[in-house]
Amino acid sequence: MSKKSYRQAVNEALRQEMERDPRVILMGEDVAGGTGAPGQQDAWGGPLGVTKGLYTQFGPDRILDTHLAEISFIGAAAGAAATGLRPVAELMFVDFMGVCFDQILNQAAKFRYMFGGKAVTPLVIRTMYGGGFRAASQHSQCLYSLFTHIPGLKVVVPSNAYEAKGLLIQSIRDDDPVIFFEHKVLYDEEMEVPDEPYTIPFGEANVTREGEDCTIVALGRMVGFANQAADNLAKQGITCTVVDPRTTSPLDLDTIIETTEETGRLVIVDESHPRCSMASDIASLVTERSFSKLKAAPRMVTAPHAPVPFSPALEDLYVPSPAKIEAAVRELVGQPTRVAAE
Amino acid sequence: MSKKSYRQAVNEALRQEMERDPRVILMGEDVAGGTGAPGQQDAWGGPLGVTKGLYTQFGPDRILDTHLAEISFIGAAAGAAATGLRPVAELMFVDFMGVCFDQILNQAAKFRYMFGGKAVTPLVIRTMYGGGFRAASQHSQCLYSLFTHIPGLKVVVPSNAYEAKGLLIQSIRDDDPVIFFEHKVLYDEEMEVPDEPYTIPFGEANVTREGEDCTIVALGRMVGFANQAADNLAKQGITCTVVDPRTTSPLDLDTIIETTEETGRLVIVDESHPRCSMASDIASLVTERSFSKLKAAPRMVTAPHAPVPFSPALEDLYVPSPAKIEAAVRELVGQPTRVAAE
Amino acid sequence: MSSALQLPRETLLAAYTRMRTIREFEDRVHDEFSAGNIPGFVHLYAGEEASGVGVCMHLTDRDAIASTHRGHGHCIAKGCDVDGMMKEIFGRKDGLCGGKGGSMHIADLSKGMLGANGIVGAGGPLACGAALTSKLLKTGGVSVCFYGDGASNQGAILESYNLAKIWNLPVLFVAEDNGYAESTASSWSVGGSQTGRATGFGLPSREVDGFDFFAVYETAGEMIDRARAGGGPSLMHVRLGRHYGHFEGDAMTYRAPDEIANLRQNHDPLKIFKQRVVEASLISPEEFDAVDKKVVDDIAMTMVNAKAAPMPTEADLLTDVYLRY
Amino acid sequence: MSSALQLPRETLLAAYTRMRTIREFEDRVHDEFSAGNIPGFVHLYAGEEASGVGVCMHLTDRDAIASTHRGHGHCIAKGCDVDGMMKEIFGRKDGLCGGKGGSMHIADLSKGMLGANGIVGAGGPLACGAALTSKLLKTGGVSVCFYGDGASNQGAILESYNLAKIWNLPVLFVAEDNGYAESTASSWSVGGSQTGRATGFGLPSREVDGFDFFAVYETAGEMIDRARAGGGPSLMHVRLGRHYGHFEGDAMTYRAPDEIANLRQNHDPLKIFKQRVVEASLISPEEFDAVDKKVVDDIAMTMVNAKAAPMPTEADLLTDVYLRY
Ligand SMILES: Cc1ncc(C[n+]2csc(CCOP(=O)(O)OP(=O)(O)O)c2C)c(N)n1
Ligand SMILES: Cc1ncc(C[n+]2csc(CCOP(=O)(O)OP(=O)(O)O)c2C)c(N)n1
Ligand SMILES: [Mg+2]
Ligand SMILES: [Mg+2]
Repeated sequence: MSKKSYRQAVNEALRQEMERDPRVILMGEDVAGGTGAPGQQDAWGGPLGVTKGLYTQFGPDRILDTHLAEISFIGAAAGAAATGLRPVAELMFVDFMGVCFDQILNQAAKFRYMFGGKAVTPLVIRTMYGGGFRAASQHSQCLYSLFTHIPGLKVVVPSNAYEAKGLLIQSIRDDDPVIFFEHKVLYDEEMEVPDEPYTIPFGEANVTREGEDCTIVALGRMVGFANQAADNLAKQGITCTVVDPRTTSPLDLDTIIETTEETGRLVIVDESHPRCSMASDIASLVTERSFSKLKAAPRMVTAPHAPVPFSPALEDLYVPSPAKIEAAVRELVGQPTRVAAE
Repeated sequence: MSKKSYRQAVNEALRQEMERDPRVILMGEDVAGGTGAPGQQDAWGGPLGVTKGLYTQFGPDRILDTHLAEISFIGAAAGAAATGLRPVAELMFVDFMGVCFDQILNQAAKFRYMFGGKAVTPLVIRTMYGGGFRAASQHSQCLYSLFTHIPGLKVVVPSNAYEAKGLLIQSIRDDDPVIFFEHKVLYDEEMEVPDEPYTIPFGEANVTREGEDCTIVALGRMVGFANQAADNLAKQGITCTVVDPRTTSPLDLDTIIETTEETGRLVIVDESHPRCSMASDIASLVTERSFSKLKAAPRMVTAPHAPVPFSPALEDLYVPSPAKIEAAVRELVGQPTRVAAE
Repeated sequence: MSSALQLPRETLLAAYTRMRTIREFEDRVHDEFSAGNIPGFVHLYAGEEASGVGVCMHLTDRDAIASTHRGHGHCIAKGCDVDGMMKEIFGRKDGLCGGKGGSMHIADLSKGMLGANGIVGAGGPLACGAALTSKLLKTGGVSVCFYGDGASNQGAILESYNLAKIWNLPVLFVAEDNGYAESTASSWSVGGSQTGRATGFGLPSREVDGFDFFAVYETAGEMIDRARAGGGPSLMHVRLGRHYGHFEGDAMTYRAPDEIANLRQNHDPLKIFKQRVVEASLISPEEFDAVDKKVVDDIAMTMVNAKAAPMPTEADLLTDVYLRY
Repeated sequence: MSSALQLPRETLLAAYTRMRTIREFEDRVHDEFSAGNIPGFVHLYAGEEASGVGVCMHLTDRDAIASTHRGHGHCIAKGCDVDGMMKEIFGRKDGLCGGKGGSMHIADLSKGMLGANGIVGAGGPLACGAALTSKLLKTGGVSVCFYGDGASNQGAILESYNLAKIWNLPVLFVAEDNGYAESTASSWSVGGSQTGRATGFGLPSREVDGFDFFAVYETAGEMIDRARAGGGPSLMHVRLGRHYGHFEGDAMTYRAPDEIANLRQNHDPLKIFKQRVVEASLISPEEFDAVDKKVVDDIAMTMVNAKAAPMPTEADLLTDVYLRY
């Protein structure tokens, strides 16, 4: 056990799995960095340094810098996965999915079904998502809802360093295609993380707070915000259960249902756009199963139906905040906040 | 007024708008057909003959066969729209979105916001969707939920020939990017359609049946199924209101809310996969606004979380049917169907 | 042609049998589709047999191929079970893909057949991936990417040229140019040339006569050998022609009036093969007739079996989405 | 170089002023970023000025350019308002995009600037689209697609070569090869060659020295003239170098130790321009100094204005998503 950042946790998961299984390889743009260049090799480790050092340890046969062309290298990862390797491909920002989505949507995700169960595609796509980095409309999206919609994919959204390590190791060992979402704003956040490898199973939510008045389900970076909100509310006498689903596909609906039925109230915090989102997904599924146990309609706290703005002044209003979560809970339990003091 | 198929209605909408506005052009793979070939020109009109005849009338400057490369021609349509043309681009099957999604997701949809309101992008992307054609996993998807998630796009899902003509004319006249979904199984369905041009506004749902026991919201081809189910149920004394939202973005939530509050019950019929779908979207939005007026939780009738199978024996079980809609309504109103006789 | 004489008799017979099997398979599927017995989109390979077979004669199960929507010929050439294929096309439970894939998704990974593909161009990256596996796991395998003239304009294919080049992957790109992408002529839609593009990306390339099995066989052999020896990717531009429409149901008004008759009469790869080999006195016309007859009988039986086979049931609908969920 | 002598003095001064403006703009943005005053991803064009300016000197507002993540230089070269740009980079309400776009999305459609772009390669199709508009509406306009060596491997760019070719669109593809895509060397990542690829797609092409304004200017001029006259697309491979990292914050350990010093000393397009023009006695050193001084003052003022400008507010958050919804 030692203090590790989310970045280090991801790096360590990759390293340990590569040590364990020689079929695990890593590929992506500048995941090593410096290929063909006159200076240092292993020069980047990705734009935010997450994979730095792996090239030095594992060399060019296992840490593969690619050309800047996602269709072909993401598709090659799918093809390699279907033929015996266990590739971890880095789609730098999930916003770039539009460039190579076919290889995920129609190839990797569907091999197994289309081929009558004969394909095994142990592919992991690691990708950065989320707002707060002042990276503007094309480098700040969440988009996990789009992947969650697609049968055949598993979707993982780790909320902190501990979760990231365990879930990434699980993703690499999993035999189905997995999209692994890393929140770029979390990379520097540190916490105690075991040094040895461990896995966190898919489809098992984590309850981070227990309370009686309201259940808050939050995803990724929003889990920390939900915890903050819950802690604040607790001081005001409102106690919340906070649930981190960890994976959106599969989704641990049972835990969400159970905790929601206990409190009778549900707030869902989803950093993405509201329409056809994880927020609406969870709200509808819970309502379908727990209607009679609900004291009020599930509330959805999401980003608005607008692209992510660049200006910090706007982005801070755009991304859901602990204050907004708090306000939603207070309203739900019947203690409306006065003027939202953002 | 005369009897027209859905195919003819789409063709007529295109023809009339091209006659009205010289900036409207059509582009896509084989939308004319025969380009460069030794035989007949205007040989195809798309794989299902929808645009046939337009080339003969408007010629090669306005009906443009493209190469088989969607990134570039869908992107070119976006670029042309931003600079003064009003292109209607055909993305043959919506399943191919994965190949060119970036030009929609990050370019056309975001120009206006990213550029601070200075871009106008009157682009229409026509595309075929849906099951029932025995076209298997890569030619049968719905995927409108993915587009509905994206701010900046408008999404149109016409349910019959009349709707198709009016909504397509509206789409072409609209100044925002529009994704227009044509259900391939509906092309041969005929009904009375006005000969003159007309528009159907976006965001205004159509109520196709009025009843007292349950509201059914259905999309695209599912509207016909919902009507059938409603008619059948009416014979058994259960009356339903059927709502066709016509557009999923914008969504006429008011009409859905209003009719749902009248009946107190809601069934949503969405041909797509269930997760992060239009079904979950509508269910969650209605619950949020009408919780206290609901007699039961909204029920979602969707395809399963699986790719679309090829075998007719499986596909018929896969796509939502009038019988399944009926069963859902009966259960909701408290008259469970015995063994579902599919 | 000298190469015809150099191949062992059994190889010649095997090649002919595969080509003949493809032809008969496709002709019968055509009949059944026309009779309304096969649903969906079906794209036939008849007329293009020399390409798939000329290439795949160099491959074994450790080698992989990525195919297209027009995949039946590649499947047969790569050794997929013909009975299982026909059942798949009829959507039967014991089809090669359990009836879930159909004509456009026939695959058999155990044979190195990575799948027909409904997405034009998608096979390029997949072939690179399989080649990466061969390279890193040192299996000695080579990957072949079959794709059409239309596909040759897709980003997926063009990017794959470069990826294969800079990663020095054992890939052979086979551009099967049948003159059309649906109804659009390749003479119009393909700027520059296939071989010129290959050169632009640093790939050796050659254009070959796709009606001539031996031309395909020879060039593919050289290129596959080079790839297997670590010499990297190359590209073969095969000119050929399809006997049927783009898909079944295509009226083909975009083709010249005499085009198909001419193809069938003067450019039939099977006829040309037979003629060459008979002229070289390597195999007698009677032996060919015997193959023909056997293939006809086999495919007839295949058809009977396929039609009699059971459909999948509700129990099959939701299996195979994941290994575990 | 003879062409230097052929250009009118005002043109030379205008070109230099634009290049100098870009350099000063980027150097100051670099300082401000380093001081923590600018958030987000910022990619600087310093060192590459001769390309953007050498091309855009041939263009007017009816012509369109598609730019990249490294877009400041293209924007200035195409005539975007420099004050508005700086405010945009600072996320201010009266930035060119209302603060919603930032460095990677500066656009001004009224100037034919189709936008910087955060998606590498995405400009190719957009440039084709703008060219289609010019062609069909007969505006006489030409489109230029600027993109990097990394982008030259993207499907979006490669497909665009073909679309421009077969539709005979007035497009100039300008491959700005600064040797790196992030930290990856173009000598490794680009199989074949830019000009060879162009040939493969049937496009005329030429490689030019991107440190030499006159070389860029001349070649671009020919290619733009050809496009304008209906002669179709071509490709210019410009070799150049960036003075800063891939983005601000890049430690650049992948570069050779003396690389940037050498670039700045021996391959600075501004120095080279000045030297040529002074040697030809067309413009005096004092005149250049005056330009330099004015630009420094102007950008300083721009910076003051940007920092003083108001931020957008909640009222701006949800506007501009649609025209009407
Ligand atoms: C990405 C994508 N775009 C369009 C299609 C529709 N489509 C299927 S086959 C085809 C033509 C293919 O032409 P070519 O590559 O020459 O192969 P051929 O059919 O001639 O064998 C088209 C346009 C598709 N399946 N996938
Ligand atoms: C589709 C896509 N993939 C990856 C990136 C991340 N990225 C931004 S710039 C860049 C390198 C671009 O290199 P090049 O095209 O040579 O342009 P340069 O930065 O050298 O000007 C990369 C990989 C991106 N923005 N878009
Ligand atoms: Mg073809
Ligand atoms: Mg570069």
